[in-house]
Amino acid sequence: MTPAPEVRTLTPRHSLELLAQMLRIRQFEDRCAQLYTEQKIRGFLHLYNGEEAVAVGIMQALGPDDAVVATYREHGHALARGVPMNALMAEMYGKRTGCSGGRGGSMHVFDVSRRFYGGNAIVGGGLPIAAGLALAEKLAGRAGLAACFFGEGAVAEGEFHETLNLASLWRLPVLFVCENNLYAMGTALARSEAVTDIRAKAAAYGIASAAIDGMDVQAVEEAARGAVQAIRNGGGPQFLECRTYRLRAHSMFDAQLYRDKAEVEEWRKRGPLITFTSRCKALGLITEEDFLRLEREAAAEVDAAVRFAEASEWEPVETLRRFVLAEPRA
Amino acid sequence: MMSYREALREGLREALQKDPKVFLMGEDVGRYGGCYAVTKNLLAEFGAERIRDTPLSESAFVGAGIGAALAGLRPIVEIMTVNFSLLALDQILNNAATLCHMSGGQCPVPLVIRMATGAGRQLAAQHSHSFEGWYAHIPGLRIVAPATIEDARGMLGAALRSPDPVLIFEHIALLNREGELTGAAVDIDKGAIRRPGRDLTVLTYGASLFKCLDAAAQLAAAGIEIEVLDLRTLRPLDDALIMESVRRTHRALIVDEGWRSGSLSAELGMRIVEQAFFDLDAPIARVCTAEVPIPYPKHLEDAALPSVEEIVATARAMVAHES
Amino acid sequence: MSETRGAALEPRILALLAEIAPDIDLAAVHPERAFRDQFDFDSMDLFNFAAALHERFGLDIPQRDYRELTSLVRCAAYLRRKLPEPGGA
Amino acid sequence: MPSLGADMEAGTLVEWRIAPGSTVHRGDVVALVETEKGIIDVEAFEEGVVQSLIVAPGSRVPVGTPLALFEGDAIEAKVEVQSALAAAQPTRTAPQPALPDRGRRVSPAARARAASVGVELSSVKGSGPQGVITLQDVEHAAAQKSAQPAAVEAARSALRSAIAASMSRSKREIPHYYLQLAMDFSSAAAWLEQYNQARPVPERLLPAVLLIKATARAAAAKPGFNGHCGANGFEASAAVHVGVAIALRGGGLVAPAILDADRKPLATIMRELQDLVGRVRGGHMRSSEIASATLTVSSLGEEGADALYPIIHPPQVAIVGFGSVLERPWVVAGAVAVRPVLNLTLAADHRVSDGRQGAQFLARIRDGLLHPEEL
Repeated sequence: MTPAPEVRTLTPRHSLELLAQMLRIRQFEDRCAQLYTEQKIRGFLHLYNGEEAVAVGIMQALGPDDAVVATYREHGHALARGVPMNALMAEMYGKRTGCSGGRGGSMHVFDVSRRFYGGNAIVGGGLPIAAGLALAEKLAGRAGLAACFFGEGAVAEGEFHETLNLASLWRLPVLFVCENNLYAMGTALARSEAVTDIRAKAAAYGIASAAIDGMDVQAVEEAARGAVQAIRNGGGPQFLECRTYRLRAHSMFDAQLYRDKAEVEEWRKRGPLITFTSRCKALGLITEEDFLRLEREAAAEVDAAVRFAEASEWEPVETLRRFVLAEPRA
Repeated sequence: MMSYREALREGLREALQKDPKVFLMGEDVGRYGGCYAVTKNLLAEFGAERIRDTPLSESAFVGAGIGAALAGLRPIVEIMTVNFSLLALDQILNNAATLCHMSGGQCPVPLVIRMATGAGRQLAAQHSHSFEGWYAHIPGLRIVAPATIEDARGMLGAALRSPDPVLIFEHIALLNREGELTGAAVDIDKGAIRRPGRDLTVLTYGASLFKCLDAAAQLAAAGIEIEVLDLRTLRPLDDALIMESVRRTHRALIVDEGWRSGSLSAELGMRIVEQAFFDLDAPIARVCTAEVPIPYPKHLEDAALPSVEEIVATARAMVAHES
Repeated sequence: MSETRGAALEPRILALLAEIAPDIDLAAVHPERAFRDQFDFDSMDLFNFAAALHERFGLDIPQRDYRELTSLVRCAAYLRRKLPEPGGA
Repeated sequence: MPSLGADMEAGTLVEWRIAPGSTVHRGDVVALVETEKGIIDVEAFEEGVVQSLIVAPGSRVPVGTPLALFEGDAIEAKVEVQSALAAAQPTRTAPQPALPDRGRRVSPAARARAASVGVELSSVKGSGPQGVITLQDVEHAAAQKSAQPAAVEAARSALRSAIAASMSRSKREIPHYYLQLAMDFSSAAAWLEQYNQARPVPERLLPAVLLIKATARAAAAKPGFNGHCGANGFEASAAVHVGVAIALRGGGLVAPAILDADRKPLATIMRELQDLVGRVRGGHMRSSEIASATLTVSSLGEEGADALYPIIHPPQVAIVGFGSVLERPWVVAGAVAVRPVLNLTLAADHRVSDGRQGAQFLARIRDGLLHPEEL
């Protein structure tokens, strides 16, 4: 694992920004867990607790014209990308004001105005799409790229290998971001991969790759900026393996029989919020008051989002058959 | 009393106890206990050799199941949900379904593939499919859909006795349903009449069976007696039973959670037309899932799926007589 | 076109009976018993029956032959004698 | 409510065939009325536009109750109707609200069943969605067909009651006297045979036609036997409407009239008789045919008894019975010969006529039959 780079460029303002983003995600996810138990949110709900640094760090390096493809654990990515929390929460509820019109729910968050091409609930299903988005940028002669998030479980899928090969062969502007949280649902990496060094798999396809500490937002940001710069310089696809940990269960319906509580507690101490906050405090970048204020602001935003979602209307049942095929845009 | 989930597990346990050549593999079937907790505790009982967690490599492990079956083992492959089976469709269709034929009968594939199917849990458009009718399109496969507790336990054993690939579709909405086990022998050849009636035959299977039985109870209160036929095996279809029933009631209503276009329900309707046209007293009707990817919100999902109300209304319209 | 004597005259005779006397139960017709004894076949019925045979088979049935029409068996035998061979010129 | 029989006091309106605003032509069937004799079609006597329907289907109302009003009718105006048999007039279409023409829809099962049980689909009313004929409709029609014995049984028992009431009243109120006259029927028989021999089957005559015509002629000449005896005493009828007693299979008797039988050619009487028998046995007859007879003829036909002694049908005053024509010894020119002999009997109302007139009446009938070529 690459050691965390020294903190040189971090300003108080940027550190507050990073912390605020991660706090928003954390509080949003905790509220979602609560709302799920209250049956306000249904279906499968996969929470991002513990992995906030990855989404927040990567997004710092992306421009508004870059495309993002995420997984079914994508609330954090959506928030970090700028999808409004109101629209995201309304989507959790399935309300018509949701960012996918309520039809997608937790696993299918879309916001094309922000080039956010969705949560994909088929493991590995997003990778080829990201390659296609990147191909379009390349063919159009634009500088944009496609950032593709996926878990380490996807590495076992054929689509992972097929897409890496294709992206490398065609030198497509794809930033592959593997969120290695060590468990594909309940299967530990070592139980599903003969070679657990994922970075090495990408390297085997001739893709520049690095493994970084996915719990350190600063490290993620720095690696992402480097990788993005390499892509924009025509270096072809880049691959970041972000080593992280899922602090909550895979989904709400998970007894976590596959891992020890002690292991979770150990990782909790290394959680991205804790480590980044204490580092910034130590460097004098933020104060405890700053942290509490950000927490309050995030809570207030979540409260407002819940109120918005609650107050929003359901999509009329008569519209059931809408959107099966493309509709003329208004 | 036993739940559908427990019955599935019991079926697995019996199969694993009975035959050492039987083993189970699939995503998170071991340590996790199965995505739907069907395989919970089996790892402890049978060990990691026979309860094999697989990587998320559907094509590979389904294909491996085919190979193991060719070599004399009796693999049970669990695919977490039917939508993931599409990642293994190549192996299922191009290999499992065809090896026997294209080898001139040398390579039958005694493979059992289990998978969760169906909607109703607000899992949205990528986790709510009912593709069993699709698979029933394919020669070389046997497709079964247990609805009752009895079938949930017994169909696996019957499938393992089949020399051909059998796909078992376990509906997620049934997992918590409870019932009694009678211990009756279970086959995977015949349909079953779950409720006799004189006015109309409802052809259905899987979770829709219980919607139809609820509808039948409501209709009975209105003096309309519908016969509820559980198809059980979707390929090959039990034409004899279907036609016998339709010839008796003269009306057929097909209730299928699949989409209607190019579907199992279309196939059933066509067979009835071919074999029992002159016995029909009303146009064949269907209650199927709306032709839309399943939406997430409950009210839209409910509206998309066959409902008891829709079944009742359709049946009423079919037997209606103008005074 | 007049009919020829085909194989199954009896069903056609019964069909004619049903036309001229719809109030009789054809299922109960005994082939050898006289119509009169079975269902009060009267002179008007016999007249109608003869007229129907005349129309359907193109036969001119003299009044003295009416007695040949009094039961199913007799009637069929009579028609077989009177009708042209099938497939003939 | 039209009177459809002497003993009918009330009827039940079963169905309207018209609606307010309908234009009704003379002869249109306007309603169906249920009586002891079955369902009878009520025929319009007048033309006009229907203003309102007064009596609702299912209502039982006394005879004489207005059923409907035509435009321009005063409320007291009795709607004059005449019952008619729809089946006898297949070309007559009742004015009905126009229905969109969907064509005839029959379910496959219904079609197959209809073919196997011999139900004519054009006679079946569809009760399924959009009027489709369903299996149930066919089964119903088939059941009605096969249950006709049961239905007929019910109708017959009603008819039996009607006959009982009428005949009891007749025997109670009318002082009958009886006369009998035997005649040699050979000239009539010979004439008939010759007549029939020259004609194709459908144009031939039955002996009953001669009996009806001869009786009608005699009645026209002897008015004491032709007419009705009511509360105001006997009213002779100028017209001769001969009621013909028609036996139903298995029992029961109805005597609808051949109107103006004295003035109709034999061939016409034959046609009408044929029509009457068919419709009576089909369960339908015109009320006018039942109520309007001025005297009645009853004939035993070929296979009966020597003579019958009939009972007068009130309010008529005479009935003529004809026994079977049987070969009997007959004195011809002082020697006994075998001849077909017919016994004529007369039952007449002694309040209106007496034996001498009766004998003359019988003799006239006989004379008519001795010269059939003049009938």
